[in-house]
This record gives sequence, structure tokens and C-alpha cells, in this order.
Amino acid sequence: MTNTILDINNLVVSVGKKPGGPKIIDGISIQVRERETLCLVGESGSGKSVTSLTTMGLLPKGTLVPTGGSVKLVGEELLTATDRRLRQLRATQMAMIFQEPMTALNPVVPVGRQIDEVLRAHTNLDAKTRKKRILDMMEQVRLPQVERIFASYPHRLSGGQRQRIMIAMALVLEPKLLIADEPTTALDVTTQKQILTLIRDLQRDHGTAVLFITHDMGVVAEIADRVAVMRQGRLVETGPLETVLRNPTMEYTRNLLASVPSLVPRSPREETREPVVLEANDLSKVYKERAFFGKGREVVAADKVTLTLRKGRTLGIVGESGSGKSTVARCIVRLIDPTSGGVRLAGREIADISRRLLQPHRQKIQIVFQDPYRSLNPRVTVGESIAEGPINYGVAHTDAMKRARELLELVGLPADAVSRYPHQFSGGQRQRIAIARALALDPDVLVADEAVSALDVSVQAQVLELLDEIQKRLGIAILFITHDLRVAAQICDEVVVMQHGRVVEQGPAAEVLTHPKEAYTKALLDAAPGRDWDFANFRPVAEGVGASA
Amino acid sequence: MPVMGVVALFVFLLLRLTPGDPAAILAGDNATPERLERIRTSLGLNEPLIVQFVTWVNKLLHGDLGTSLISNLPVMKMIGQRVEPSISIALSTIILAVIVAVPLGVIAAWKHGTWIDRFVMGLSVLGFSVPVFVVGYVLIEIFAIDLRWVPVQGFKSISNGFGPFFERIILPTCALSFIYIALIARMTRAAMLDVLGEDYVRTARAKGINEVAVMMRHALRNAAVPVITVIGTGFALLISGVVVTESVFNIPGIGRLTVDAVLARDYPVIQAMILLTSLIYVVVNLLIDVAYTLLDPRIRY
Amino acid sequence: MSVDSLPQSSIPITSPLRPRFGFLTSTPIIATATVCLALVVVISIVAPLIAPHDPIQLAPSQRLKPSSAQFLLGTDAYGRDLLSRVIYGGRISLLIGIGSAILSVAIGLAIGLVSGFFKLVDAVMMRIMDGLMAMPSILLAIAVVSLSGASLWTVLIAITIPEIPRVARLVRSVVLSAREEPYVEAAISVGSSLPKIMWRHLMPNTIAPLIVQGTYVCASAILTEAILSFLGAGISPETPTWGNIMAEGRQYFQLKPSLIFWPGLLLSIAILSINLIGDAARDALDPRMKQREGK
Amino acid sequence: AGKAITAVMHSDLRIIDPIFTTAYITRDHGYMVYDTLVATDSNFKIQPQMADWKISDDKLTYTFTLRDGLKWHDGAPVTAEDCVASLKRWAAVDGMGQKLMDFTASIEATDAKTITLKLKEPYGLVLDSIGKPSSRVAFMMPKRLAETPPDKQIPEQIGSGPFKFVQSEFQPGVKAVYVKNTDYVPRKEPASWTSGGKVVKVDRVEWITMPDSQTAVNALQSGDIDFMENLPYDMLPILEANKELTLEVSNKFGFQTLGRMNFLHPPFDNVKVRRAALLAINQKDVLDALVGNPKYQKICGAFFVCDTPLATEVGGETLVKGNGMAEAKKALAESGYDGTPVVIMAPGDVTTLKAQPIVAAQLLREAGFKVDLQATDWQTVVSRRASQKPPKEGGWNMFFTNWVAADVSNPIANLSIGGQGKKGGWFGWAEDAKIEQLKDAFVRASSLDEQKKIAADIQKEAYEQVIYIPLGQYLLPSGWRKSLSGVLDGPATPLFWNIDKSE
Ligand SMILES: Nc1ncnc2c1ncn2[C@@H]1O[C@H](COP(=O)(O)OP(=O)(O)OP(=O)(O)O)[C@@H](O)[C@H]1O
Ligand SMILES: Nc1ncnc2c1ncn2[C@@H]1O[C@H](COP(=O)(O)OP(=O)(O)OP(=O)(O)O)[C@@H](O)[C@H]1O
Ligand SMILES: [Mg+2]
Ligand SMILES: [Mg+2]
Repeated sequence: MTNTILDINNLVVSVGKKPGGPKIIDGISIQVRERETLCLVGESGSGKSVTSLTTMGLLPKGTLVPTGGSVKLVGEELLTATDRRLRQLRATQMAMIFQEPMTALNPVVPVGRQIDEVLRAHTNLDAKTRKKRILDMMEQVRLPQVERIFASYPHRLSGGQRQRIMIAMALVLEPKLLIADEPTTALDVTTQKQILTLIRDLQRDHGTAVLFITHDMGVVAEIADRVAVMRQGRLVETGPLETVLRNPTMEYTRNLLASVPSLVPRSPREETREPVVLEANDLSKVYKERAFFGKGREVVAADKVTLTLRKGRTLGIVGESGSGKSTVARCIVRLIDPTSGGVRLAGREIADISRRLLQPHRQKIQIVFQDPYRSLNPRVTVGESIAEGPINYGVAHTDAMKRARELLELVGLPADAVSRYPHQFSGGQRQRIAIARALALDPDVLVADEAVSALDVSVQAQVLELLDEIQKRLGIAILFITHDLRVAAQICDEVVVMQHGRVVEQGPAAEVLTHPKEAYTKALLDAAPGRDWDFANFRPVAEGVGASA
Repeated sequence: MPVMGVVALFVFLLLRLTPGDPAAILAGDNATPERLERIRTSLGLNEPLIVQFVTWVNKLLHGDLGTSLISNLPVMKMIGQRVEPSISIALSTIILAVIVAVPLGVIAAWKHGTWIDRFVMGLSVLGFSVPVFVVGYVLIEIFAIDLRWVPVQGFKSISNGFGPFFERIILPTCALSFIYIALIARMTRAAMLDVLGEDYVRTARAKGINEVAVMMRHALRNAAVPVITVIGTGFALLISGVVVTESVFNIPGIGRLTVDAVLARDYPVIQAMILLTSLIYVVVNLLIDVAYTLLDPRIRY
Repeated sequence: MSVDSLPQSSIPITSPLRPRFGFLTSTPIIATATVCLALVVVISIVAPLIAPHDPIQLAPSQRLKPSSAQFLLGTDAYGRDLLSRVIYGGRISLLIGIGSAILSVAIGLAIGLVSGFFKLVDAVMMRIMDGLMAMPSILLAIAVVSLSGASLWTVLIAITIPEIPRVARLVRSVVLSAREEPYVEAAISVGSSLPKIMWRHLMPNTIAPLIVQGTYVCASAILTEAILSFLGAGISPETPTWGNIMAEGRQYFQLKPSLIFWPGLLLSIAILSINLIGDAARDALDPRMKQREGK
Repeated sequence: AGKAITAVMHSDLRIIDPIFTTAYITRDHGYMVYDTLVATDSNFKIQPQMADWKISDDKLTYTFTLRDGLKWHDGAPVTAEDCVASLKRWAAVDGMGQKLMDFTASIEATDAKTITLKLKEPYGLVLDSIGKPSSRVAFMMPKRLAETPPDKQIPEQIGSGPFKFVQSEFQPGVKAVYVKNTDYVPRKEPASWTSGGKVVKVDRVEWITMPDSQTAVNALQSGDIDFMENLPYDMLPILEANKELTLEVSNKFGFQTLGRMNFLHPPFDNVKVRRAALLAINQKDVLDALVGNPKYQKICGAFFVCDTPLATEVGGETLVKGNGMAEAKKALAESGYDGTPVVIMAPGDVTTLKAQPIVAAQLLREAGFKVDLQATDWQTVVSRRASQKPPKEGGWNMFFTNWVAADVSNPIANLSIGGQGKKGGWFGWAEDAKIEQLKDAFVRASSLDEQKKIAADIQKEAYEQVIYIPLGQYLLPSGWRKSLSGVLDGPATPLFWNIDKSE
């Protein structure tokens, strides 16, 4: 038995100082041992971050207060430790990496100095030794040109590089415990893969205990030794990785796993001869950035993109962040004007007609955005939001509202939701409302730009199911944009793979996602975390293939 | 530059299209209409507006601000005589305000929600609510008349030694700083509160460095941009304050020069002054833009 | 999982737009400020009923009298009743404050909304606004007032004009960021017209910052009026305003400090209250403030 | 650096050509830098200053002889030609000067030191004009300066007076600096008003502008300044208690304050309405509001200043007694006044002009007038009063001003009395042939008695037509620190010669 590094016992965290306040964390117990990675999973808001912040002693003062239980680090109680002692322990004994690499570093201090601060605060080393040690650490996290990066400001580094800096900063004093709170969620799959490997390697070298927080089951399968599942502040289930994935004991865990879409494309639907409703021909978009000094920068965000979408079908656009997916979507919906190329909507060219002439065509193509929290005006009732489109096209207010009720029911919300405001709904519910709004105009084409990316897997599954159902019922065509290959595999008939604004591969989903021709597509698929595991069926993919073969 | 153009045109039109007759002011009593007419002609006020404007702009472009209608002195010289006091007050006010207000704001943000925070904020709101001339009189009454620590009024150039300069500038500076301190302290607090919610502050804390370092090295530096912005936009406020302060403490600065010029319809002086203050404003804000790039490596122009 | 089993929201139906005045009593300080401001406003409104004397009625033989039963706060340099003048003074001062707040917010809002949406208008408008902003406001005000004569209107306009660019810029920046919001794009894609988008989706975003700006303008306008009076470019010396009572009283500063003290006190109370309420309104309307409490 | 006096004058010096404008501060500046041919003593008698004079028996030829040792500040000797040019420039713009020129056949330099003035017919006010103590004073300057057209300001300040102007330290609106003219040869006689020996005992005089009288009073109390020309009345109790200060009225005749109506536009184009206004107004209320101290105010119905040779109270009874209100109401009702609002310009920035409009407005309202009291500043009043347009287009109906007593003590000097109308008249442009006739008769009058009689007639006519409304007289106390001694009385202005300063 190796040493227990972190021992959380029956921890309770409540809101406010008074004991009667609602409990955010309600009696959880977790142990992390040396050289072990414990993955803490659970839906959004389940208390994962609060648990980690409690450990670090970084809970917001006065609002969240640990009211019971204990948190021990190598036998030392943390909940009652003084601020001074906690400061000493941080970085030396326990360190933390946060989710957002973009904002976790101070933008106005060179990254080298930010790491240096740790050494200055906790050691008496002279400047030279410190620098040597930092450069050494930066090499360990496999940063290139360490001298240059040492003196760089964060904004000059990519997201992956920043996250490496964070890791270097966390590990420079070889702490016993590393807490990583969704460290890869904001990164591309390829970068994610690198970071995960890095953490695992470093852990092996330094013998660190890792508490890894994520909601991505793929990541769990990739990295965890043991898994702890949280829900609404309670611990649902813990156990070794294999056990939890193969034989989850709790219903909740089963549901969670079952909701994870499979990378194996669903069985293809029949080819149809339905009419083409949407066509993009050589669509290009160049962003011109004006600069005060020097020449402006030009970004070719979409480069001669051609695609076709038939009635009743779903076309997926996949690709890494920045590959131009959203740009294409926006050009097609004419939220931005394409630089060149054409868009034909139901046979009509709409790429270069004026906004006024465009007006009647708008209703044929509708869009659902990624962020369910910002795509509904918080000051307008749900009903008014949905009815806005029909009213614009001449439907009487009362009729439009009646239609809004019907639509809400269609997307699985009570009809009386019309008079409520968006903030009264969860993320998944809001996304349904956004879909209802898009449907209100009876469009031929629905563009979904990362429409499920922000949602928990279970909710994601529901929304995908809803889209599928609606497509069956109304026969609309869907242009589905996602960076999640799992999602693409489950919903798309055809897939377009984009890189640097260009289409690199295109074809039926089953074809592209199982037998990619292009190296880029292959790399993408390779990097997808947990691709060897078929979560929904509680078995590794290989077994499934073997079984069905 | 277009800004200055707008200002120039605006001021010119404002002055010429509103009533007022410098000739009458010049001539004084028993000015017959004929005499007024002759004076106007000799001042060039009878030319068509467009000619006057072109003449003025043309001179301006050659660095000539014209001649005062009233005192017959070159405007450049009049302004030159008056610049030092105003700049002195403005600078000392900004320095004092920053020295006092920034720590206040930082402390208030750090102790957010406590009585210290409320006290500092209350004080700064108070600073907003008292007219600067009232503050001025009270200061004079206490420190110059009752205690006799400093002279009541006037200005001594710093070339006469720091002592005389300082004792005359300290009261106006304090009076004027009042509102400025209030403004900067509030802004500092708000900016600090924003920054304190940022991820990198949490990161800094997670490193185990002490709170002072967190505040100064991480938070304040990032809060500096909005604070500096407010110093820049507050500059207009400062100019207003300078005008009043110059009256209360009888400081021969450009603020009073302008007020006097407005009252006397001394067009060349008003035009030059408003143009000059606008120019200062533009320059100050340019400097502030430069300061941004120094403070925040992300900002590039 | 079935779609129907989604948790239904049990939060009561409230509108984020409907003014929530709860913040007015959120802390004892704000409550006091609210009461004070209300009092000052009410006093000003009912001035004719409660003022013991005609504030304009001169009695040169009664000048600068100390407090007495007839003149509770004494008289000013023209023998007018100070109490009555202070009571009446609030009318114009508050009118100028509120008027200039409303005017500058309304005009600034219009300019800001339009500039935020039309590039061409923006380019021209913002140059003009920059120019206006660069001009020292008090000098501008003095120029306007002394050149075109001091009346309530000219003073009001003179004080309002320099505030407009600030409001316009504020609104414009809010609009520029708000128009990137997905819900605005959603509105575009469902075919809403520009005016509708502005009115319904952009304008409401500007309300919170405008309330703050408005209270600030209100307070600073009252102060500016006082300063204009001080510089001799204020409203008619007959009509009492807190500003010109003080400006007149300053000559008798050592002789009869109450001439400055009382209007100054009311002025400070009003401005203090307005500022406090403005701050509280911002905190109440800005969801981020609530979030921040937690961080 | 020697002895220096720091003084705060009644206003700020900006225009420094004493002929170009009538501003009193410019006149005061003139007395520092320039000298006059002849001057007025404290008995209103003309005395020699730069020159002695002889009058021919037919009273048609005046010969002025310059005294020895007169030098301009640039070192050149003062010549008769310089003086002739100066007189001509002055006479071109000054009211009394113009009148004098009407009677003058020629004025010439007959030799380097002699100026000969020949009249067309006898004229009683030759010396009174050239030696008049207040605006505009006939100051002497070198010919090259005096040849500047009177509508342009002279380019430099070269006089022959007891002080020299320090151009390099001049900051309009801030300060003006004078140093002792060491070349100046004072007359032997003792100083009396602007006549006599101007013996300068200090090395330097600085005039500092303080726009805020409160600040100036503070400065006087704290010793920042030595002299303050006008003390605010309300501060007197405090200042009187201050042992370090001397408070005195150096201009014993003080000032006349008056209200003037615009004869060109309704309602004051109607004499009945003007009469009603006159009846409504009383001097006591005005003076109480303006001064509020019986020691410094004087109710006086005389147009030509009480206690002077031409003083008479005829016609001003209601003004003095304050019993005209009932009559005013009646008169107004009968005048056909149609409710046209009376636009009164009320300057807020001059202490001695603030009260009059406010009090008058109230009294006029009481009588039944509609009054539109428009707040402005004095400079605006100055510029606006020159406008002959109707009130709606930027004109006006009534304004108030003050004259130093010496400026109004006779019908010729008194600019405000006149009937020349729109062309040559004073603001308000009263047209009244009778007054003009009487004024002509006045200048031809050969004896004081005759002058008195004509002056009384003028006053009667002036009251009848309400040419202007005299609102009483007031005295302005000056204050100085006890370290100053020898401060002289003056007719209009503080005089800086003879003052000594102890350390
Ligand atoms: N400062 C706070 N004050 C009050 N409640 C809070 C605070 N911070 C978090 N909470 C609540 O605590 C609960 C747990 O939040 P936490 O951030 O730990 O969730 P999470 O599991 O990390 O979710 P996610 O996957 O979205 O990051 C949530 O319901 C959240 O609303
Ligand atoms: N308004 C814009 N101005 C300039 N460049 C832009 C703009 N919008 C996007 N870009 C650039 O265009 C490229 C494509 O962006 P786009 O948003 O289409 O990518 P994406 O594939 O949707 O990425 P993600 O998965 O992160 O949403 C990126 O390099 C991006 O930086
Ligand atoms: Mg979290
Ligand atoms: Mg995108």
C-alpha cells in the first residue's frame, strides 16, 4: 500500500457562514495516493471545482465555507490551517492547474517571471539557480525555445503552451499533490492528447498524486487509475477505472456513460434523392484586421469551401478550433458577407444580394449557436423570442404566440414557459428554446454551430435526440458544426473535415470516420480521447468489434 | 488631428455666431456707432466669416495665434506667461491624487465589503459632492487665515525656489485634488475588483505568494489601464477645476485667462485657448495610449 | 432519459426589465440616501407651500440679518429670506441636474445607438464627439452662457452638451459589444429589422450603465451650475439656485457662513444621495457584481 | 530691490491706451505713466501741471507754456508738438474734447515749449476740459504715439509721468508693474488731487488682479498685499477690527449710480412709461441693497452730484423720498403700457452693479411692469448696450452703471445727459433737442451763477424726459496696511505718488 497523499473525509461545504446554509458539498470522502491519478467526474455544477478549491484553501472568503469533515494533506489537516501555513503548502506540497489557459496567467508579466515567483516565495535560491531550474522545468514540459518563451508574455503563446507553463509552474517545486481542474477542456483534441500524456509522464517521474477533474469520459478512460463520480455535491460512486467503466453500480453512472456518444458512426441512413436545399460553391472569407501601425493582417478563414446539403439530411463540419467552421456557417446564414463564392438556398443565389432583398430568404435558413447562455436575450421572454421571427414575417402576435407554445411542446418544454425568462432555464433547456426559435420560421435548413458543445453529456444526448426527431418529423436539412468527432459520428450523414479554412476531406460519415484518407483526419481521430472505449456499451471498442464480428 | 479640426471649426462658429461685440468692450463709454464700426474694421471683424476663418487657420498653420483684441499683445505671449501656474497645479494635483487615491482604492477593493471599504467610498462620494470653491475657501480660512501656515493666494514660479512655490501651490492642489481623488479612488477600486475576480489572481494565490504581492504585482498592474484611462478623461474635469481654483487662489493661469477672454469676447485668445486645451487633452490621451502599451504588452498600436 | 423528465423551473416569473427598486433599501446607507433624496425632492416640489417667504422679495433694509423667528436662517445680502431661498433653490438645481441627465442620456443614447450600428455615421459622429470631448467643458459652458445670455435653458444646454459625448461613447461601446452577442445575431437571422434590433435587443443593455452615467451627470450638472454661478455665468441672480446662493454668499463667507453652509449642505446631501443611489443601482443591475461577491 | 507697494485695484488692467477707452482702470494706469498739461485740485480748481497758461483778454486765445525738465520715458524731451498731437487725439474721442473742438479754431505748437489754442468764440470749459480729472483724461504722449489713429491702440507706453510702465512684466488680467521714474521732476507745490508735486517715494508699484474680492480681502488681512482700492462693504466690520489696517475713503465725492433706459424701443420709447418707472423707483432701496451702510451711501436727487457747485435737488423728489409707488401705478396704467416685458441686463460679476438691477426689477414689477431680468456679466452688458436692436434681437431696455462723481459733475462731462439720439448719443440714445440747446448755452455761460441756472434747467428737463434715473451716491472705502503712509485723496483714483512704505 502506497502513502495516501490527499485524504478528504466526509467534507461538507456550505454557502455562507451560518451552518444552516445550503450545502454545496455534502459529505464526500476521497483519497488520492502517491503516483495515482484520481479522476473526479460529474455533470456541471456537481461540486468538482469547489472540492478542489477547498483543498487548496482558495474558496471565496465568506461565501463558501467548509462546515464539516476534514481535508488532510500527508496527514496534515488543511481546513484548520492558518493562512500562512496554507501559503507555505501551496506550490510546495500541493499545486493546481486551472481550466482556462487563456486567462490563468497574468497577461502583463512574462511567463518566466511568473514561474520564478513560486521559487522566490518558497526558496532562497539565487537568481541564476532559479532561472536554470525554471528552464529545466520548461524543457521537461516540452516547451520549445525555452529561453525565448521564458521572456514572453502569455498572449504570445498558444493555449497549449500556456497550459504547459501552468504545469511547469505547478510542478517546479515537486509538490506531492497536483490538482488539475479540467486542464484540457479548452484545448484542441491534438493538444489535449499531448497535455494528457505530459501529465502522465511527469507523474511517473515525480511520483506525484494527481486529482484530475473532468467531465469528459474519454479523458477519464485515457488517464485515470481510479474514478470518483459526483452528483449534486455527493459522491455517487468510486472505484478503479475498469470497474467503473465496465460495471457501474449506480444508475446515475450508467446513464452518464450511456450518454457518451460513440466514435463508431451510426449505421448510415439510406441515400436519398431529395432535392438539394443548400449549396456552397467556392465560398471564401478573408478577414482584414486593421492595424494602427504597420500593415493590417489578413486571415483567410474560409478558402473555397464547397458543400451540398439535401433535404432531410445532416451534414457535419468538423475540424480543430480556428479551422473556419463558424466562418462558413456565418457566411451561409449571411451574418457576415462572404468575400467570394456563392451560396444557393433552395436554388436561389443569396451570397451577394442586398440585406433588403435577403429578408424574405432569411426565414428559410435558421441558426442555433453554441452558447446557450448568450444566444437568448435575457430581457425578453422565451415566448417573445420564439415569436419574434414569425412576427417579422407578418404573423399576428397572438398566432405567433400560439405557435410558440406548440414549438415549446415540440422541443419538450411546457407550453407555459412562454412567459418566462431565459435565466429561469438550464443550459439544456435554453438550447431547446433556441432550437424552437429557429424552427418557428419553418426553415428548410437548420445550421447548428456547436449547438451541443457546451452541454453536459447527458443533456447533450437529449438535444441530439431532439434534433434527430425533429428532422424525422419535419424533414429539414441540418448543417451540423462540431469539433467533437463523437457527436459527428452519431448525427451526421455526411462529414466535411476542415483545416486552415480548407476542406480536406468530405464524404459519408461512416466512410470518413472509420477509414479516413487524409493524414489530418487520421490524426484527429487518433487524438480523440478514450477512442478505444465504447462507453455506452460498457466495454472496450475492440471487444465490441470482436463480439459483433 | 481631425479632432483639432473639429474643435477649431466649432469654436470659431460658436464665437462668431453668438452675439457680443469686442469693439464695444474696447471703446467703453460714449462709443458712437461710427466709432464702433471703425474699431471693428480695424480689428478685421467686418470681413466675411469665411475670410476671417481662412485667415485665422492660415495664421495658425504658420504658428501664429494672432493678437489679443483687448490688450493688443500677441496671444502666444499671453499664453506663455500663463502656462506655468496652470501646468504646475494640474501636475501637482494629478501627482497628489494618484498618491492618495490609488492606495485608497486598492485598500477598499482588498477589504471589499468591510467598513474600511464603505468608509473610503463614502469619503470619495463626498469628494464629489462639494463644489471646489467651497473646499478652497474652507482651506484658506483654516490654513492661511487662522493658522497662517501658508499665503492666502498667488503663485510663485518654481524658479524662485521650491519653498515659495510649494507654499502657494499646496492649498490649490489640495482643493482641486478632492474631486480627483474621489474619481481615481472609485475607479481604482472598481478596476481592482474586476481584476481580483480574474483567474490569474487565483493562480497567483495558488502559488502561495503573500497577499501584498498578489495585490501589487498581479492585481494593480492589470487594473492600471482603466485607472490611467480615467486620469486621462478626468483631465477635462481637471481643466474645469483649474479655472475655479485659479479664481479662488488668484493664480494667474490659463484657466482665468480664458474665462476673462470669454467675458471680454477676445476671440483670438478664446480660440487659441480652447484649441490649446483641446490639444493638451489630445496629447495627454495619446500619452495615455503609450502608457497602455507599456503597462499591457497585449496592447499594440 | 425522457425529454419530459427535465426539471421544471420553479422560480417565480419575474421580469429583468421591470424596475426593481428593492436595492433602494438594500443597506441602511442606501435607505438613508433614498429618504434624503426623496425629502429634498419633495421639499423642492412643495416649496411654494412650505417656504415662509417669497424667495425673490427684497428687503434691502433687512440685509444679512442673523437667524430670528421671522427669518429662521437669517437673510442674504438683499434681505431675502435664506430659508425660503434654499428651499426654492433646490427646484432649479434639481431641475438642471435631472434635466441635464435626461437630455444628455436621451441624446447620447440616440447618437450612440446609431453610431454603434452604422459605420459611416460612426466615423463622422465620433470625430465630432471627440472634438466636443476634447474641449474643456466648463469653458464651453461659460462661452455658451455668456455669449447667448444666461437663462435656465442656456445653462441647461451648456451643461448638457459636454456630457453628451461621454454618454454617446458609453452607449456606442455597449452597442458594439452587444451586437456581437449571439442573441443579436439570432435576431438578425430571424429577420428582425434594424430599428427593432436596436430598440429591443441593444437598448436594454445600455440601461444599467446609463443609470450610473445618468446619476453621475445629474450630480455633476448641479455642481457645474454652482461653478457657473461662481464664475458669474449662472442663472439670473433673482432665481435662487443652490449654486448662486453659494456664489453670492461667498463674499460674506467670513461674515455669515450660513449663506454657504445651508445651500452647500443640501447640495451635498442631494449629490451624495444621487451618487450612492447610482452606485447601488449599478450593483443591483449588474449581475457581475453579484458574481463578484462570490469570488 | 527697494520699496514696493502691492495693490489690488478695482478691476483688472487690460487695455493700456488711456485715450482709446474710458475704462477707469485704464485711466488710473494713465495717471501712473502719463502727465497732464493742467490738473484739477481738491477744490475743483484747475492748476498748472506740465504747463502754465495764459488767457488772452478776448478769451479767445489760450497759450500753454511747458515747464522745464520734462522728459519722456525714452529720454526725449517733451515738446509742444507732442502735446498738440496728444490733445488732438484725445479731443477726437472724448466727449468734452469734442465739444471743445467745436469751439476751437486752431491748436498749434508755436515753438518748442508753447502751445497756442485759438477759439472761434469764447468757451468756458477750456481748462476744465484739458484738466478734467477722469475719463478720458487728456494725457500727454510723444507725437509718434499720439499720431496713432484713435481707433487703434498705441503700440507702446511712453509717457512723462512719475512712474514708468514695465512692459515686460505686464500680464493683462494678472498684473501690471510700474517703477519710479527717476527723471521725473515734480512740481514744487504740495500735491492736491491730480495737481501739485507728484513725489514718488517708493521704487515699485505692482497692481495685482484678484477677480475674487474675498480673496483680495484675505490677502490684505494676511499682508500679501498692501493696498486694496475697493473694500466690499460687508467686510468692513471685520476689517475695521483689524489693527493692522487703515480704512479710508479717498474719493470724497464718491460715485453716482444710475439707471438708463433705451429710448429706441417699447416700452421706454414712451415718455409716460419712463415717468412711471421713475416714480416707481426709490434710491433708498437701491442704496440699501448696494451699500447697506449709511456711512457710505447718500441719497441725492442731483444729476450733477450733491455737494458740488451745480448740485440741485429739483425734480427728484420721489426718488429721494421714496413715495412714488402709488403714483407710479397710476401713471403706468394711464401710459398705455401694453405689458411689453422690460429687458434689464443684470451683471453678476461687478459688486457695485449687482444690486441695482435686482432692486429695480422688483420695484418695477410692483408698479405693474413685466420685467425680464437677464443675468450676464459686465463685459456682456458693455457689449450689448451698444446694440440698437430691439430687445428680442439682442438689444435691451434698461441697464445700470456708475460714474465717478467728477465725471458727471457738469452737463458737458456727464455723458449720460444728452439728446443727440441715435447718431452721437450715449447708449439709450435719448433724443432731446432742448437738452442739447441748454448744453450749448451752458458752455457759453460766463459765470457760475448762470451755469447753475442752466444746469438746473437741464436737470428739470432730464427728469421730465427721464433721460436717466440717478439712483444715489456711494463712497468706496479703500484699505491699506499701516505700513503705508501719505496716501492722498483723489478725485477718482488712488494716487501712488507721495505714498511711503515702512518695513
Ligand atoms: N462562490 C459561490 N457561491 C455560491 N455558490 C457557488 C459558488 N461557487 C460555486 N457555487 C455553486 O456550487 C456548486 C458547485 O460548483 P462547482 O464549480 O464546484 O461545479 P463543477 O462541478 O466544477 O462544475 P463545472 O463542470 O461546470 O465546472 C454549483 O451549484 C455552483 O452554483
Ligand atoms: N471577426 C474576425 N476577424 C478576424 N479574424 C477572425 C474573425 N472571426 C474569426 N477569425 C479568424 O478566422 C479563423 C476561423 O475562425 P472560426 O471562428 O471560423 O473557427 P472555428 O472553426 O469556428 O473555431 P472554433 O472551433 O474555435 O469555434 C480563425 O483563425 C479566427 O481567428
Ligand atoms: Mg468547475
Ligand atoms: Mg466556432
